[in-house]
Amino acid sequence: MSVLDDLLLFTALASVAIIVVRRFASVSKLSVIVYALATVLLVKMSALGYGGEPIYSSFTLNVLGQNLYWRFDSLSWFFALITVVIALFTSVFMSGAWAEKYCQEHSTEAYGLLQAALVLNVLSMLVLLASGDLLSLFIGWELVSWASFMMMFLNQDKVARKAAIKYIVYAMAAAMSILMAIAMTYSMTGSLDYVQIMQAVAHLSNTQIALLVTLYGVGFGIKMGVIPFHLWQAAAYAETPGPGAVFMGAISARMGLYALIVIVVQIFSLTRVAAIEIPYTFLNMQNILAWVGALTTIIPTYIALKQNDARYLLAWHGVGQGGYMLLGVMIADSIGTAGGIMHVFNYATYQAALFMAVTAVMFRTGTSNFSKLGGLVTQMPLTFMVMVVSIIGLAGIPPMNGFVSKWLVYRALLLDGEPLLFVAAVIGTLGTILSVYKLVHNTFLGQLRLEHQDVKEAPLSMLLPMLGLVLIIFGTGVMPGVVLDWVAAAQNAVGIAPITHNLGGIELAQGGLDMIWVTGVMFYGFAVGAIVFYFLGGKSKHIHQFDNYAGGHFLTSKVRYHYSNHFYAGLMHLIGGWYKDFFKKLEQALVSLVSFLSQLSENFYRSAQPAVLVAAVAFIALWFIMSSFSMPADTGTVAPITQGIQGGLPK
Amino acid sequence: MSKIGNIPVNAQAGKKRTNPLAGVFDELVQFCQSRSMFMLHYCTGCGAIELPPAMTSRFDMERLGIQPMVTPRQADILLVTGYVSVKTLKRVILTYEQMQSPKYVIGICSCTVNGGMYWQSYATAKVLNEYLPVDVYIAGCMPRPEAVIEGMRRLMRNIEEGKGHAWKDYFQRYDYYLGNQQHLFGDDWQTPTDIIGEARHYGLETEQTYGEHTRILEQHQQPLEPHKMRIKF
Amino acid sequence: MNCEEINLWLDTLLAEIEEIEVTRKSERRVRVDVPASSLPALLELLKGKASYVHLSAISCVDWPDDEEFELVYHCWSYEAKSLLSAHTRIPRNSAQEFAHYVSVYDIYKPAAFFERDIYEMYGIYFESSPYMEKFILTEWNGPPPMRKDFDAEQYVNDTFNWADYHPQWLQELEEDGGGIAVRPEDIRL
Amino acid sequence: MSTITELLTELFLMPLIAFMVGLAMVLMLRKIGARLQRRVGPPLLQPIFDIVKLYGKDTQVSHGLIHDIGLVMAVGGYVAAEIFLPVPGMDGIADKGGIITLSYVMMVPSLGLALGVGQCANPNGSIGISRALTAMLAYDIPFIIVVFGVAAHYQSTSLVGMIEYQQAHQWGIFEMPLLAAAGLFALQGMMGKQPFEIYVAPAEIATGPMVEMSGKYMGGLFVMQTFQLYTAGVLYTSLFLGGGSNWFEFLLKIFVVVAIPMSVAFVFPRYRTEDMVRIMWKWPVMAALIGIAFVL
Repeated sequence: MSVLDDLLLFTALASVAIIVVRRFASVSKLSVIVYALATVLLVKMSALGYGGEPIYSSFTLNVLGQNLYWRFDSLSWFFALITVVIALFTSVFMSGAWAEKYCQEHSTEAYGLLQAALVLNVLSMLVLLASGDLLSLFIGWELVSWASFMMMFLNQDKVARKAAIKYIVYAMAAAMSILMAIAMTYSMTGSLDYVQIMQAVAHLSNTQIALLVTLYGVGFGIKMGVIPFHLWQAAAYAETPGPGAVFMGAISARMGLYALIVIVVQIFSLTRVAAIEIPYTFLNMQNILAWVGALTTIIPTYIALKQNDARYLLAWHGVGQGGYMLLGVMIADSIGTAGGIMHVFNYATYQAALFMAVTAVMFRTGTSNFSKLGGLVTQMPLTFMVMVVSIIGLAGIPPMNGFVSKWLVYRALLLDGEPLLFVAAVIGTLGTILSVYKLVHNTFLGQLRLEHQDVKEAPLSMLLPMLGLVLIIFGTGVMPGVVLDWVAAAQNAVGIAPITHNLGGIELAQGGLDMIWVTGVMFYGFAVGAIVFYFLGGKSKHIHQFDNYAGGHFLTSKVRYHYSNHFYAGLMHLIGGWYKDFFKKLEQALVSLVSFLSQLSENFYRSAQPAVLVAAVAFIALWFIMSSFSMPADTGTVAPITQGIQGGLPK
Repeated sequence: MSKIGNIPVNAQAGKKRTNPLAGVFDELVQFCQSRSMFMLHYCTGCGAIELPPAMTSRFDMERLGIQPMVTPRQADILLVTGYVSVKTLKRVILTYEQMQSPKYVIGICSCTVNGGMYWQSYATAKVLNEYLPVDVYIAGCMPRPEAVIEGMRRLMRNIEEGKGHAWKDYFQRYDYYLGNQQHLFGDDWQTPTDIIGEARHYGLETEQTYGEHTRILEQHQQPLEPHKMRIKF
Repeated sequence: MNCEEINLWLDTLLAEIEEIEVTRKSERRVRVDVPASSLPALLELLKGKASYVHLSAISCVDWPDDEEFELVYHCWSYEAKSLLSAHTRIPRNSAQEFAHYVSVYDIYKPAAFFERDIYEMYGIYFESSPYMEKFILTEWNGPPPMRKDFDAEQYVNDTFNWADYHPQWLQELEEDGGGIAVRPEDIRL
Repeated sequence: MSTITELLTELFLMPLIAFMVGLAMVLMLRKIGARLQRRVGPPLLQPIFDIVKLYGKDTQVSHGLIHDIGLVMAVGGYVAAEIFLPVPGMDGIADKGGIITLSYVMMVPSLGLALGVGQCANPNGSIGISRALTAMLAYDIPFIIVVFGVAAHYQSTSLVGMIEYQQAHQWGIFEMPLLAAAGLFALQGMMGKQPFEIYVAPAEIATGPMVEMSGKYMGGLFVMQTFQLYTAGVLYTSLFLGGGSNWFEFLLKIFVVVAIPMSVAFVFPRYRTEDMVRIMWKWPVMAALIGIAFVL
């Protein structure tokens, strides 16, 4: 029994236990203990974070002559750590006052189901992360998809249900794509084992690799919500009940990135992918993937800018931040990949904190609509602080951790000489700054509404995990070396030169980064600023919000004196027309096409004689079976297709 | 009847500090205050038309350190440039109270002195310094830019000599000013600025701050306590 | 129809109505004196039949000696290019606080503003006018100030104080027998 | 031991010098404006008078703790940024950050100010901030392309390295004239001067972010302005004019750099927000991209 066995078995047993006791009040405590213990088990594996050998599970399966097995390497450990720690914070967050209110508003059963969904998500993610070959990867993948669907389907709201259904349709498409890719990989290489595929990749043609990368990319990209598959994610995550959104928003979509790293970076290797030239362009496959990442940073971020609901704004940012990770990983040098992988950690911390803060505001005020909020900073100062720290992280401004990973991505793009990608990344960051200010301004700043004058601070059970995350955000911002250790180990595991770093950042001949110094100097600056402010001027008086300049007008609570609607009016005058809903229309067109085809076949079925149809289907099936017997079993079905494509594409 | 020749403000100057360095510092600040005056022109009447020439290339106020500002928060001088109707007076008072001390009021044109050509109008307030502590009046209909600048220089000299304390009078005799305001606007008159609280906060209150008029105010006053930042679970 | 024809037609029309007195002052000015009871009917006629679609203003004159208010409705015709002023007199009702009259808002929509203004300034209450709240004098609680029996000077003297401007140089002048000469009948304070 | 003393001196001196030079730049700005309008302009010590007066105010209003902290961040962020900017004889900690870090540290004061203004509960301020952030989006894109081009050209993100390279070879403005021109254009927007001062718009939104600032709060903004002018001048000088080998040369360069946008500013009216974004995304971006094509 290895530690990995312990972890998986423990989580599985814990899932059963939580499902059994889901109607009792003690389920909250139980879940906190479960995640805490799972964290302890992960800490026991912490050698992995510093370049230890992979840990294998003693449990294996033999299917079709293929050995299915599970193992943890440094990359899996890194992702698993994030998953379990976020789950721990989430479970603490949802254990106290939030649980009471949720049980009152819905039912104890609903709350128990939420806990069950959470633990099943964690379990399925661990199974996915532990997968050692393509088949176990696919099993994990499906488990994750359905667990996510279960979480999303808990909200009985019509919008949420619709979003969940949309998600599962996308997820099915992804699964089909991946399954096809796995089948093709198997037929091309004759194996599902990572190591054997890695050896066989050298013999594959560029076209085969391109096809495989495309299929895997589509499958995993759908989960990540990259362009053009970004439409499902925001609504699905935003509408999930509070803590569910925290967990899903922080980590769920990153499973796609994990799988992509394993397949594209580790197995196919980026140098091989980069060798695939796209005909008639200057681009290669790696550029394409990087550009997908860059566009994913821009488009969803600017969709987020237009949102008028805090949860949707954050969820759209979640999609957008995925682009940085993909972009960073696709740069393929040690700095860029480090930035991309590190961003998974950083993003998870601040996105969880942001969703928690928004959930806390919803908990107290009952809304996350920007038009109905404002001025809450005096009522909920600690939640405000959490949000400010997290948005500084999200916007990538020092000294929070988001800055470090973005700096690494920028630095790699600079050294790589990729001006357009660099500009794309910066445009994404600037859009993020704009929309996070909208978020914090419209919820916490401006005029306090009359009905919110008695709003209290978020309860302690919700505050503590938020504050814990704030500590992590700041701590890993000042000392990024802590995370970079794990990132370097993960890089090593997927076959990329690990980043050379120290506790404060990285040291480079042509301009490095030392966050300890940067933070120190920033706080020195703030100290000087505070001295100038508090000691050089006289004392000031706090005044009521209605004692305010309004061109000589007398302000009352009857008239709102607050700016939150149509926040970036000037910018929208210019770019408003650029939101063409292109992808939405594309999606609608697809939906219409499918419904048209189904209508057609239905009508055909109704008008024709069913007996004839049954006979036809039976004949086709028979012919198919017969013909497959006559061909060699391993490559027969796929090889002609690939050859056909190979013939069609000029080399 | 109020005397105009010498505008009657009963402000006591602040206590001189004994520390010689503090004295030097006070004088430095006073000097700077006299050399840097941000004005807010409340353009109530025709006198406003004399300000653009005073500010632009012909007379150039900026060489005296005087420049226009936009909101009362930033300004030091309130220029009331013409007749003040009762309705406008409310806004002038609101604006004055939103300015930050030390603050000065200059009444330009005869209208602010005694109603001017609107002396017979039922809707025009006559003597501005009954409602606000005026530092300098610049009479004329309308005063030329030279006169405006001369008035400014008078104010500068006053400040430099430590005589510009009219603003303290507003806190110290708030009851008097409030009474005159209530006489015009009715007993339910209230501005959003908490003058009494401010006087208390900065130690500017005297016995004359309170009186029958402030008592009337307190009876119907909307609360002006700021929302305190609090952590309450 | 050109202007002359309209005018001719209007004159003929008006001549046939009893109780009103028509004075054509020029080609473009007509004055009609009309009893208070038939003014709305006249305006209806002017707007509906005689192209006087625009009510430029309603003015009011206070005749305290006659105990009457005179209301003047200025109607403009774009086709005849002519202004018709309909004069009517209503009792002043000094005993009551308000005089009363009917609103012509249902004929001319802009009348609402003029009536509101007149109500405020003269205290004439217009029945069925849509808004009769304070208009400009939102902070005025005294009597309607444009009535001639409102003594503005008295009010000003009662309400406001005056500043005494008697500087040194004036005192010196007066000692020499000079100063500002004011005839006794001009002293109004 | 000597390095620590040296560093402490630099920590103290660099912001102080920045403040003094910035004061002179503010004076220059106002003088240029006055001269262009055929006025005499303010006396020599006017910026100091203003700041002392504002800090010496007897009363001032605060709309809450975040209002105060916002001002602390606004001034403190710039104090920190000055230490990342190498000047003759003093490098501060320029080698620990580099140009990317510097451009993000320079966002901290804006963020602090934005938070502080937000708490004032005045929609004029919020509108001002929304316009200022839009303006930032507008000028940062050409600016960041310029930064990329420069860093790619010198193969370094360290300002110290760039200055050394230029002093050894040739000024950046001669090697990358297009980038330098685009940078100057972006500089105009970065300093918030006409025609790009829509977010202040005194007559329309009552100076936007400054609407509720009184006394020492306004004084803090005046101090921030001095730093802002200095930072812009030094940054441009370091990127394109080879820094300075001695203080005389250095000061001359940064004053010239700041004087150019100032002189342009006073002869222009103001662009609307969307027009500003459009012009910033068109001409300087185009020039910078062509410039990059030459550099790479």
